[in-house]
Amino acid sequence: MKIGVFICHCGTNISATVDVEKVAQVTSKLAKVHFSTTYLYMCSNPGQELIKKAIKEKGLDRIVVCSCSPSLHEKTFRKCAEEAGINPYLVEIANIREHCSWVHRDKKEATLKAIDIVRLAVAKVSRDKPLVKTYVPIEKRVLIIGGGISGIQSAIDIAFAKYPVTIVERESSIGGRMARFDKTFPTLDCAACILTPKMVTVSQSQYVTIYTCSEIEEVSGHVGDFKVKIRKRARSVDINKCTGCGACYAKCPVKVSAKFDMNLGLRKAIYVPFPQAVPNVPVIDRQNCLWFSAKNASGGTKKACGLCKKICNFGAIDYDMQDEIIEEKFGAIIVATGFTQFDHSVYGEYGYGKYKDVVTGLHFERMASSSGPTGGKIIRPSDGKEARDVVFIQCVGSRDEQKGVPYCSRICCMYTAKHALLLKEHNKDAQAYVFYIDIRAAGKNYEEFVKKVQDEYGAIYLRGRVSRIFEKGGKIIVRGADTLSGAQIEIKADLVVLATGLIARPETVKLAQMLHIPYDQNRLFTEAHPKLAPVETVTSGIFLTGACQSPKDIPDSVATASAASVKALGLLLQDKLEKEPLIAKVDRNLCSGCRACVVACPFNAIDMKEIEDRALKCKRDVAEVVEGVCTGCGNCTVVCRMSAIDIEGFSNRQIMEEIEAL
Amino acid sequence: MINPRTQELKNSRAESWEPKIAAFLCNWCSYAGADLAGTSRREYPPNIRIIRLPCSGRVNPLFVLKCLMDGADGVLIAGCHTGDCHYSEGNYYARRRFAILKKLFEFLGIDPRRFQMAWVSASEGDKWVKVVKELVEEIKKAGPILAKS
Amino acid sequence: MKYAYFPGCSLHSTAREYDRSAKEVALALGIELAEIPDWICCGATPAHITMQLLSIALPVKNLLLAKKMEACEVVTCCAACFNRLKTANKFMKQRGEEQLKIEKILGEPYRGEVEVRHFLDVLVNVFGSKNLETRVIKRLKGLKVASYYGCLLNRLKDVTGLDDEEEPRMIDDLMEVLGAEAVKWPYKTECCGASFSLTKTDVVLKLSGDILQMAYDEGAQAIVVACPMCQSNLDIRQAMVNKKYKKNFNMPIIYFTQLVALALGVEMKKLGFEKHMVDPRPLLKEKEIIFSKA
Amino acid sequence: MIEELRNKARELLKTKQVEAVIGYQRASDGLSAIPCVIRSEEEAGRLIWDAACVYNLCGYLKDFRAKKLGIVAKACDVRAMIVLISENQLNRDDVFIIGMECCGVVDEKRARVSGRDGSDISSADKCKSCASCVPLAYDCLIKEKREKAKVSEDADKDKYEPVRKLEAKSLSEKSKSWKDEFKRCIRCYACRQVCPMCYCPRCVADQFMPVWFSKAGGIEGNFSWNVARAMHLAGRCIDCGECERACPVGIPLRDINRKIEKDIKELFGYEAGMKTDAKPFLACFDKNDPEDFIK
Repeated sequence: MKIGVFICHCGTNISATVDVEKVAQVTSKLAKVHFSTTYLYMCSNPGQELIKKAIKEKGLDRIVVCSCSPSLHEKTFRKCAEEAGINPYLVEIANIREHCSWVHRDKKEATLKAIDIVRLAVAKVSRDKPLVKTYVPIEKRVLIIGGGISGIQSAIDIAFAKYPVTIVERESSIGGRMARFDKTFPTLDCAACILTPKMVTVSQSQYVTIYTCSEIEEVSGHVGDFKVKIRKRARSVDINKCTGCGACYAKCPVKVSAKFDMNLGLRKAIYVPFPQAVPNVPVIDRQNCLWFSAKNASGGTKKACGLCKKICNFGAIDYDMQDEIIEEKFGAIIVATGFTQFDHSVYGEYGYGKYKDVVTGLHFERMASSSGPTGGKIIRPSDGKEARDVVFIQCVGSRDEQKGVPYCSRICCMYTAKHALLLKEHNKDAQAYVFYIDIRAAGKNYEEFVKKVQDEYGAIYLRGRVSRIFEKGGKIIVRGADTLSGAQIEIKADLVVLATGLIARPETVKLAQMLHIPYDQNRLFTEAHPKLAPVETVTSGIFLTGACQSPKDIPDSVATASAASVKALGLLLQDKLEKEPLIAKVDRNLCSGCRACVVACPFNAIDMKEIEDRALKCKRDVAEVVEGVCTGCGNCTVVCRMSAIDIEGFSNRQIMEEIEAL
Repeated sequence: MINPRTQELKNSRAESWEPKIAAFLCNWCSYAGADLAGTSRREYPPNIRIIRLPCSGRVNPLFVLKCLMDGADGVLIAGCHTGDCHYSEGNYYARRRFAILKKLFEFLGIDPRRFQMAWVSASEGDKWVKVVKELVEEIKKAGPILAKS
Repeated sequence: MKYAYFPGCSLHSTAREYDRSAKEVALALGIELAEIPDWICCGATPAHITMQLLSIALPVKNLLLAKKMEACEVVTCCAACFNRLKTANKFMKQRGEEQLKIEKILGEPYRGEVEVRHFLDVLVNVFGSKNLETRVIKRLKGLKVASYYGCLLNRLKDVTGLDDEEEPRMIDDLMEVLGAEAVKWPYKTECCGASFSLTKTDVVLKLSGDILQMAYDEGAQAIVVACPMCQSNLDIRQAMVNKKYKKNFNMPIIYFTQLVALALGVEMKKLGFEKHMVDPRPLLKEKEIIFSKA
Repeated sequence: MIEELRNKARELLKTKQVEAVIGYQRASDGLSAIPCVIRSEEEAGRLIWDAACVYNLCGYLKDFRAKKLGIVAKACDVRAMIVLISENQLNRDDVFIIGMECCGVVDEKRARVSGRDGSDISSADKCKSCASCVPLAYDCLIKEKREKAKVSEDADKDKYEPVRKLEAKSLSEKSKSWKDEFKRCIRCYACRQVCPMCYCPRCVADQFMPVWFSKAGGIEGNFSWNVARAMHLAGRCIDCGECERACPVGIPLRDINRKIEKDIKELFGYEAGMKTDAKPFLACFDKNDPEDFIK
């Protein structure tokens, strides 16, 4: 074994505090070290040439480069060694910059430590084994979880590149939150007018498959080869036969409050959530449908309704439809699950969600919408009278470490300003009062918009919190402080609109666990790097877009959607995926088949396999690593009491050798 | 029957003893955190020797045992905060394992200061420095491992 | 049921009727209240704005006295005492230099081992509303009251742990157990002006006046309280409120203990109604809860 | 009771439900019980059952892989079997458990010193703190006719009292006393050989790539071996006490095992050998596991 040690000065970054010549001199005497030298910039072309030359001339077979952190140049030097004919996995980096020269002042101490660091690396490299890179094929299809504006935009981008893409949407139509909005800030385009064309585009694209009423049931596999189980809930209407004529819901005798309209209006038991729904196919709400309730009633004596089935000329109604599990493979996954609203019922000062005339921004959106339940009238839900004095309260749930979430929800300042404007447009006698902590209008034309609402639409902005809301004499009394004037304010309002914050959906944790992607303390999915990899996750092949990563407005959601699509497409364009061979390996002779590794593997990358044991003359189970799935975390090696399973590149022998060299 | 290397250490330590500490760092959070301490030029005592591993879940209790028996005065395991593990769960396993090992060590008379664990994220260069400084201080107080054993 | 009883200064002076009625209730229900010997100031409202150390050391001294009685629970009626004792207890359960300092001052270790309860809590949660209901002799039928909790009884929630901060129900529920009607009103935890009573009386008149007005508007005939300071502001200052704001309030401010005692059949004259500025007796007579010279 | 046991064995062998029954027979000293393998009905008369049946026989099951066996088992032995089943080392369908209601076995070491007459030898320490005389699982149960001696009324109050006492000692005391104990270890590995849970094809102590700890008998190697053994039993040891019984130099190995058992129970609420579908303690986690020891 001939180990070569190459010590980098890194200009003066290393050599100023570490006596590199001394390091070279001392380490050259270490057992198995055949050659040791220094150079000003080892990562530069001449530096790499120096290494290659030394390999050839001195017959080196293993390399230690003493330089910066392996995160920066490990790949560089592996490639360099490979070019000189050495297996790239016989290279180790001794980090004598970030972990030594940059954190110590005393040259003597730093030099001694550097020598120790090199000694560790030499010990490790002496136990390195040549490894062969593996390649895995890529399933050239993308899964998008969530059919809101983010998911739709991602699908459009991927379909444009002519790759197949599947949207899985929980509701009966795609469109998500945006479909419920009236107008969008700051330009006041109507949400439907800009969303509908995109919905139509995806629905008509030959590359896009849309599964509505569907959820992800199970995810396994890895980048290039995700196996996904999707549950398609029974819609009770055959999507292929239905023409969307609407006869069924015209005839349906059942009326229940519409979730889509924030329960402000009614819908039928068979319904499409909104007129522009895609697919424009109704769904039966089995809980409320008379046919199903009669069927479920004991004895079945009740006469079943069945009107919709009778009226349908196309035979599309199918009461016997069952949930269906479909299993498909994808090369990449884009998570676009969006957000939900903060539940303000934790706030006693706002009446614990008990007052009918204290509503959220989304209620206001539905009321403002001309196709909404009130036909565009801003009313008091308690008595249906038109609201005149409306108080808006910002930061409900946001920026509240005690009862809500610590972060700013980013969009509430803007949508509240929009609401104040819409209020005035819908009723010119109305007056908006806005309680705020700070106005955060950092976006193109955002600040101008807020200013316009204040100046031209006469919204009164009050900087302060509301301490109490209560009902008295048919009005909602809002008491709060105006901290700028120092006065206590009491407003007799008709309606109070709470700008409830954006929070993660409750199911995110379950989804994160299925996908093996991290989430933060607020249950928002965590990006791989907050600045340099904002739409990637640490799990390769899984990308994030929209508000499931952090609160976002429509422009930002669309931008991250396109960004995620580019990342996914970049992957699909590869012929095959290179995979580091630093994965687990089983020594069958040592394995007892106790299954501890199978249980402990976070990725289900270990299976049991029955083998014929000649010595014991019987069949027995042993562990077997699924190479494509193993990520090389090494957890299995520790639960294995007999050390029958080990990790290439961080093997027990390598680490024990390092410890001995301490 | 002491390993010759530990004997040598024992002798060299008679005069001016400086603790030697082994640290197992996970590649994704703590190693990067220590890198950040470097890029931010934060100074800390030079007593620590870092062994890079993919995950804190890769640390075998036998590694820790080997360190202490081979003459390291202290051992540190650093990993991602819970929930941040690159492999989603590795640090949870490590936490459970070493909760038991730490208690066992104390039961068998090993100073608990000698074996510590910390969560250091990639953005916590400062925390890394703090952890190392405190650890070195505490192990200095605990004294050389061989003198005690 | 035996408790170390911490009356506090109010219950030995301005709120004697609260003290007396609480003891009557305890007697009637077989709850033993043993007064802590040599109890001192609880720190009340002023101490913690002057000096944190003092505001903890004073109540802890009292808790140490209780500990010597081998009582594991202290009960108090005053909302301010309750709040201070609870706060100090929570503080002493943590460990740090401040705690050591206090132990040094008091010369004894203390780690928050004595539990602190409000008498309301003892009645409703320990004795139990259901049990209480079976003991009611005289139902307070026809009496419409507004339950007023004030600021100290339920705040902060993680300190007192008693009831909801914004919409407490304990007194309301208790009143309904007694047969009275608790009106719905939004001012249960509004500020009465508290210790500004002497220094900035104007503030108290405005705030207490608002409370009286709201109770009146919502149809209450009396306000039920669990804090001597609330009682004194609303009761003693009522005449001044009437004068300043040209009102005609005649709203009795009654301690919950007085009503519980009446319902349990305790004689009216033991309950100190004569000490109120707004005499509750005419109202109670009108509702046939008490009878004149029966 | 013994007749009932013998008849059961005969029946099992006769009906070919099992190929053999592992049980106890009388040793040549006329008092102790030693393991025996009964392969025919005629041999069944050798089977005995009394307080001298100390050994945990589960270890022998490994030697009969994939054969149908009957085994005479006490409550503690069955817990060992449960661990083995959960670790895929034993197929539940392959064993017929003849569960024995047990009133505690003798303390073999003490008996050896004081001589034995079978009746008045105090029971083993592990039995003093054991409240379960009926095994958690069995295919047939043979009931004890004797009244179970008032076993554990106060022992059960705090079964970890001895561990707590050791914990309370100062670090230097602990260090010294354990060093004295481990110094005596002769690395005979009897503790491992007798342990029903030690079934690794090649124990880490015998591996040499890498050498996990010194194989020589110095204090470092001895300390390492004992810690490694204990850690490998963490969450698996069911306190059958066989290791301590087998140790020729008398190292109190149960103290170490029980220390870990106690921590695992107190910190994680986990007990080994209760359910056959339990996940191995160290191969699972809970997001709320304690982490106050982590900076």
